[in-house]
Amino acid sequence: MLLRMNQAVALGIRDEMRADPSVVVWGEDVAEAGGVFKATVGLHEEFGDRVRDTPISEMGFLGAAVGAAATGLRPVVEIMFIEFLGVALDQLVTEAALFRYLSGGEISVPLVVRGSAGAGGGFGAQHSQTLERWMVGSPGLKLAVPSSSRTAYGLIRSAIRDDDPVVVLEPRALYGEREDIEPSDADIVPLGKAELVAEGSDVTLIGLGSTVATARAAAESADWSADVIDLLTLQPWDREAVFASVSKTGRLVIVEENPRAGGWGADIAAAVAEELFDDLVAPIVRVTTPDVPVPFAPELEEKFLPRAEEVVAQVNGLVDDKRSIGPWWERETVTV
Amino acid sequence: MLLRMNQAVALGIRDEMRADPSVVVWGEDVAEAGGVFKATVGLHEEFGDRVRDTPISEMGFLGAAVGAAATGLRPVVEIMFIEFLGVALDQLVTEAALFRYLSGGEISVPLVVRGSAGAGGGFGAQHSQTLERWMVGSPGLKLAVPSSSRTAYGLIRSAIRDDDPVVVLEPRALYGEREDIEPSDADIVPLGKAELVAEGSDVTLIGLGSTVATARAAAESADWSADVIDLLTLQPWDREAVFASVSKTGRLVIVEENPRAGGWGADIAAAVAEELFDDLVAPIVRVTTPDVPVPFAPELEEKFLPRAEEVVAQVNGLVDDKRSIGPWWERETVTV
Amino acid sequence: MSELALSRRKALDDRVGQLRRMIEIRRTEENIQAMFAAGLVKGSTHTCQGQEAVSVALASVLRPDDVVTCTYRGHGHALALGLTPVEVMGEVLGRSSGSIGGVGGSMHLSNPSVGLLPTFAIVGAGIPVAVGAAIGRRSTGNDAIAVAAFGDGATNIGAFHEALNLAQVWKVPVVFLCENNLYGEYSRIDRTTPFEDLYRRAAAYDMPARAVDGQDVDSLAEELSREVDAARSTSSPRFVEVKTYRFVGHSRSDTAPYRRPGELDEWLKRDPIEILSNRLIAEGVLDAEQVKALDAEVTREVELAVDEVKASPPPPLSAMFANVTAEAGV
Amino acid sequence: MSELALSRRKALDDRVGQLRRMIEIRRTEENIQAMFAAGLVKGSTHTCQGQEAVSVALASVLRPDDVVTCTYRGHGHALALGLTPVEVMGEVLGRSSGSIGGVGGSMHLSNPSVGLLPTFAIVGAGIPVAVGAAIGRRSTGNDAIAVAAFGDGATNIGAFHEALNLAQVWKVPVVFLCENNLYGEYSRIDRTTPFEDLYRRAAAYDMPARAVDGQDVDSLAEELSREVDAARSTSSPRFVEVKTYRFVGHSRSDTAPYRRPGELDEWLKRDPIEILSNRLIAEGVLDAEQVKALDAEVTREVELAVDEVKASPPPPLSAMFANVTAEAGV
Ligand SMILES: Cc1ncc(C[n+]2csc(CCOP(=O)(O)OP(=O)(O)O)c2C)c(N)n1
Ligand SMILES: Cc1ncc(C[n+]2csc(CCOP(=O)(O)OP(=O)(O)O)c2C)c(N)n1
Ligand SMILES: [Mg+2]
Ligand SMILES: [Mg+2]
Repeated sequence: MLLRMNQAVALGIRDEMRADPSVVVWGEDVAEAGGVFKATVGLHEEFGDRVRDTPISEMGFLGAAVGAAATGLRPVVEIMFIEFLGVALDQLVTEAALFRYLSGGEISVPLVVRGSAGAGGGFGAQHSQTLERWMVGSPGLKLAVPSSSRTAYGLIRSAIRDDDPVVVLEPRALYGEREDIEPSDADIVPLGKAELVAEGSDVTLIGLGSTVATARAAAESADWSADVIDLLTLQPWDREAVFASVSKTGRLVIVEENPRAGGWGADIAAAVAEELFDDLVAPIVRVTTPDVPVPFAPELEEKFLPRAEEVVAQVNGLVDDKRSIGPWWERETVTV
Repeated sequence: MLLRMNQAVALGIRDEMRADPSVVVWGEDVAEAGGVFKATVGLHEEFGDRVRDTPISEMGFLGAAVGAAATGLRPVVEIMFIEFLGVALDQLVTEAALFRYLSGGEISVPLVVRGSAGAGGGFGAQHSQTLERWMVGSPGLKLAVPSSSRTAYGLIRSAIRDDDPVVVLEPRALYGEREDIEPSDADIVPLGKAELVAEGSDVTLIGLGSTVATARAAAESADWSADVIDLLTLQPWDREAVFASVSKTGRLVIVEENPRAGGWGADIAAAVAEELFDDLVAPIVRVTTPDVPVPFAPELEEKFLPRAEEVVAQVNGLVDDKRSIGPWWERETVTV
Repeated sequence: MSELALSRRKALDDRVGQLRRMIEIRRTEENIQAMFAAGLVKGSTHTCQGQEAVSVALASVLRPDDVVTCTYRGHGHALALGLTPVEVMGEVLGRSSGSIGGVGGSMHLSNPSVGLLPTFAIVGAGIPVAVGAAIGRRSTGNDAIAVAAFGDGATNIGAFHEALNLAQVWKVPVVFLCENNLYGEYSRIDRTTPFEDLYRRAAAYDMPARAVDGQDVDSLAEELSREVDAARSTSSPRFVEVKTYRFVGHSRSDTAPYRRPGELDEWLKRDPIEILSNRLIAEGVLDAEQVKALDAEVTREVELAVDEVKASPPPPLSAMFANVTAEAGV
Repeated sequence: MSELALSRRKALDDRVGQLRRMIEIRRTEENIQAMFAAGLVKGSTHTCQGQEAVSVALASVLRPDDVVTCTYRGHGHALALGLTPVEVMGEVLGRSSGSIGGVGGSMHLSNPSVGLLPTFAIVGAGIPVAVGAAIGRRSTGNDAIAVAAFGDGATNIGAFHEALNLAQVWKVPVVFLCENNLYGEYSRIDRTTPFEDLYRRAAAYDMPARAVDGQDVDSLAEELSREVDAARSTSSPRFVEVKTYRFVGHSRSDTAPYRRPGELDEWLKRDPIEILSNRLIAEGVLDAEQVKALDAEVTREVELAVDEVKASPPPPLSAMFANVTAEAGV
C-alpha cells in the first residue's frame, strides 16, 4: 500500500502495541487528534487509554515516561518538535540514559522518544533544527533517524523493542512522502545497522534522514559512481558498513542536515580519517548547512539545506583534483 | 599574587563590575555564600544587590537573565554544575542565542553563563560531564573554556564584554589550582584566539580546559617535541592557529575530556583532515574518555579521564609507525 | 519604522482608534489565513480572531518603554503595539518587508522600539524573559514594567512556575497576562488542567490575581490599566487571567472539530469588535454608517498591505548570514 | 540482597525496630561525615541527621512494591527502605560493596526490589519520575503507589509544577512528600519562596494537602499511612509537607553559618530519636538502660560496617563499561 511516512510510524507503533500490552503512547494531542503530524492516527481508537494526551509539560510527561519505563511499561513519547526537548533534556540524557548504570544494571528504561526534526517546512529558527548533538555522546542512549516510510516503520518497531532509551528523529519534511510497502515483521530495521542503498566505486556518500535522498539524487545525476549509505542509526553508528565502503572507494562525502559546528558527520569523518588514513585518496568532505539559524523565507531555507548539486560539486572536486573545494558559502561571495 | 582559579574568576567579574554598572551576577548561593565553588566571593559585599541569590529555578533565572540582557544589563549567571542546563537549555540555545537574529539585529544579548564542568572531583555521573556539545553548533552562541587562573580571569572579562551570549565552562578540577599572576586589563584573553603554550615540531597537541595540562605533561615527558595549543575558545575555534601548527608538524592529537561520540575534537579533526589532507603524515588521533557514564569510584574516575601516558603512547604510534594504536580500552582487554 | 510604530501606538488613545485597530487585526489575520489556504504561506500561522480586545486594551495602557513578551499567537499584539500590517504579513510571507526582513516567519515578530521582544515559539519561554526585562528596564532608573502574555496551556509548563515564583521573591514589576482561550492546541483546558479559573494559580506565589472579561475592550483596558499601574507603583508582580476565546482553529488549516458543541456560537455573541462598535453607536460617538465606513476603509488598507507584501521581494541571500553574532554584521 | 532488604524492611513493623533504624541512620551519617573529614570520601555527601523520622515513618507505611524517588539526601530513605549500612557507605566510598558497586557514589543509591529507584542528583528530577512509576506499577493490575520525596527548595523548580499538574489531571496515585527543612543549600526558604507553608502550593492543582510534624515518628507514620492509603484507594495524588530540619550542613564540610541564630537549638530539642526513645521509656516499652544498650549495639554495628566497607575493594575496571546499555553486559 502507498504509505506516507507519518502513517508508517503509526502503523509501526500499532503493530508493537498489538504485540505487547506494555506499549503506551503519550504526548501533546497524540490521542484524540492523532498527533499534530498525524503520526499516531488511529491508535487512540484502537487502544483507548493506552494512548494519552498530555498537558504542555515536556519535562513532566517525559519524566513520567522514564518512571513508567523503569516500572514495566514501554512508553513511546512524542516531542512534537525536537527543539522542545530544550525544556526537558534532563529527563532524557541525565535520567533515562543513566538509569541502567545507576541501578547497577537492575533497571531498564525501554523508552522511545519520537521527535519531528529538520527544516524545509517553513517553521522558522526555533522549529526546524535536527539537534542530534543533544543526544549523541550521551552514553546509554540510542538514536535513530528514518529516511522513508519503510525505514520509519522498521526503526520505530526496533526502538520500541529495545530495552534502552531510544530517540527517533523523524525528518518532518518526509512525513508526507509516500512509499509503496506492505509492512510486516520482516521489515523491522535493526538498530545500529546502516543500509547500502546504491552501489558504486568512486566515492562513498553517507546520508541520514532527509539527506539520504539528497545523496541518492547526487549519485544518480553524476558520471562518477557512488556507494550511498543510509546510516539509519547514529548512536551507535555502523562502523563496519562505513569502513567497508570507504576502504573500497577511498573517498567520502557526508551529507548532513545540521550546522557544520557540532554536526553528526564530524565523528564519522574523524573516525574514518583516523582508521582509514592510508586508504583515503582524497580528503573527506562534509556537506552541511552553514553555521546560521534556520532562515524562514522559503528561498533562503531551500538554499540553506544541503542540495544534490552541492554534493555533486564536492565529489567532482574529489574525483577530479583530489581536493576539497570548500562549502558553497565560501565559494560564492555573500556580502553581509 | 597566588590565585586559585575560582578566585581569578571572582576577580575578573569584579573588575568588569567596577568598570560597568550594568554587569550583574545571579545564581544559586552566589551572593551571601560567594558560590558553592567560591567563584563569586566578595562580589556581594562590594556590589550589594547587583549580586543575587536565586531560587532553584534554572529556567526561571536564566530566562530572566535573557530578558535583562535584552534590555540593558550584562548578567553573569552561574549554573553550578553544567548538567543543570538540562532543565534550562531552551533559554540559552533557543532563546538567547537567536534573539539577535530574530530581532533583525536590533537586540543584543550580552549574557554570560558560567558553569562548572568536568570530572575528577568524585561528583558522579550526573555532576561530572563537560557537555560542550549542548552548546557547540548553536549559531549565535560562543563558548570558552579556561585552563588556568590567568585564562579564567582573561576569558571571563572578554565574555562579559562580548555583546553576544557566551558560555564559559570552568573545569571544576582546576578551581583549586594556583597560579602567580597580577591580573590587569592586559590579561584580557580575547575570544576566538588559541594560545601556543609549547613549541615543537613533531606533533601538534590540542587541549581544552583540563586537558591542556595533560597535553603539556605529555609533551614534557616524551622525546619527540610538540606544539601544544590551548584552544581556549571552542566556538568559534581558532582555525588559523590550529592549521598553522598542523601544517608545520604534520601530526595532530586532540586531547578531550568528553566521550568520543559527539566530542568537541571531532569537528577539529574533520576540518584538519579536510583542509590539510596533503600535509598530514599520520592519522589524527583523538584521546577522549570512553563512551560510558562518568564513574564515581576514584580509581575508575582517574582511569576514565585522558592521561598524559595515553597521549604519549598515541604520539609514539604516530611518530614511530605513522599509525593510530587505538584507544586504551581497545588495546587493554577489559572483560565486562 | 520606530516613528511610525510610535504614532500607531498613540492612535490607541481614543476608542475609535481602538476599534479601528481591532478591525485591522481581524482583517490582517483573515488575510493571513486566506494566503495560507492559497499556498502562499509556508509553515504555520496562529491567528487570534476573537482575542483582539486583549491586544488593543493591553497596548493602550502600556507605555512604549514597557516591554512585552508574547507568543507565536502574536500578530494581534504586534499590530496593537505598533507594527504595521505590512511588517506582520511581510514576515508571515517571508518577504524583506517583514518585521525582521522575512527570516523569522509568522512566529517571530519583533520591534523593541515599542517594547516588543522577539515573539516566542516555545510555549512558556517568554514568561521568565519578561521578568528579566522588567529588571533590565528598572536598572536604568526608569519605572517601566514588563508584561508576559501567554495562553492557558502555558500555565502547565515549568517556566511559568519558575518565573512567577522568581518575580514574587524578587518583587519584579511584571504583569502576567494569561489569555485563557480554553484551548491549548486541540485540547480543551479541562483535559490538561485541574480547573479553569487559572488566576487561582497565582496563590501559589502569594501574588495578587484576578480574572477579567477579555471581550469588552473598555472594561478590559480599565482593569489592565489598574493592574499595570499597581505593578508600576508597587514594583511587584500581578497576575491577570483574561477570559477569551479564539474564533478560529489553533493554526494552519485547523477547523477546530474538538470544540464543545455550541461553544463557538456562544462566544461569537461576544465578538469584541461588535461589542465596541455597538457601544460607540449607542453612545453616539459613531453612527452605524460610520462604523461601516471605518470597517471598509480598514479592510481596504489591509488589502493594500497584502498587495504591497506580495510585491515585495524575498530577503537577499546575505540575510541568511546577517545578525548571527555581533561580528556577523547587520 | 533483596531478601535481606525485605527483612530489614519488615523490621520497621515495630516501634523498637523504628528506633533502631533511626539510630542506624544517624550513626551511618555521622560516620560518613567523619570519613569525609578524614579524606576518605571524594566528591560530596548530603546527610540527613534530624530528618530520620521521615525516612523511617515513610518506609514503615509503604509496601515493598510501592516505589520511591528521592534525592541525593537519600541515605536515610535508602536505609529505611532496606539497604544496609554497608551498601550505603560502600557506595559513598566507591567500593564494590556499595549499593551499585561503587560506580555511583553518595548521590546514587538504588534497590528496586524494595522500591528505591536510583536516587536523583538533579533537583526536582525524581518528581515526575514518581508519577510515571505509579502508572507503571498500576499497569500490571497492582494497586501500588509511588512516593516522590523532595525538599522545600525543589518546589521552585519546573519539574515539580509539571509533575503535580500531570498527576492530578491523570489521577495518578502518588504521594508528593515535601521534606521542608527550611533550607535549600545555603539559602533559607524565606529568601527563595514567597511563604513557608508549602502545602499551600498544592491548591494550584486542586490537590488534597496538609502539613505534618516530621520529628515524631509515631504521629508522622499515622499521618503518612492515612495519605498513602488515600492515594492507594482513590488512585489520586496527595501532597504532604513534612516540617523538619537538618541538624547538619547542606553537604561536605558545610558548617551552616547561614542558619538563623537559635534555630538549630530549637530544633535540636525535637530530635526524632530522643522523642521516640523518651516515649518508649514513658510507655514502659523499653527502659533507659535498654535504649542505651540499643544505641551502643547499633553504633557498634555501624562501626563494623565501616570496617567492612573500608576493607572492601574498589570496583574492577570492567565496572566502568558495564550496564551502559543492555548490550554492554552486566
Ligand atoms: C515547549 C513547547 N511545547 C509544545 C509546543 C507546541 N505548541 C505550540 S502552541 C501550543 C498550545 C499552547 O496553548 P496556549 O498556551 O493555551 O496558547 P494559545 O495557543 O491558546 O494561544 C502548543 C502545545 C511548543 N511550541 N512549545
Ligand atoms: C537542577 C539543579 N539545580 C541545582 C542543584 C544543586 N543543588 C543540590 S541540592 C540543592 C538544594 C536543594 O534544596 P531542597 O530541595 O530544600 O532539598 P534539601 O537539600 O534541603 O534536602 C541544590 C540547589 C541541583 N542538584 N540540581
Ligand atoms: Mg489557549
Ligand atoms: Mg531543604
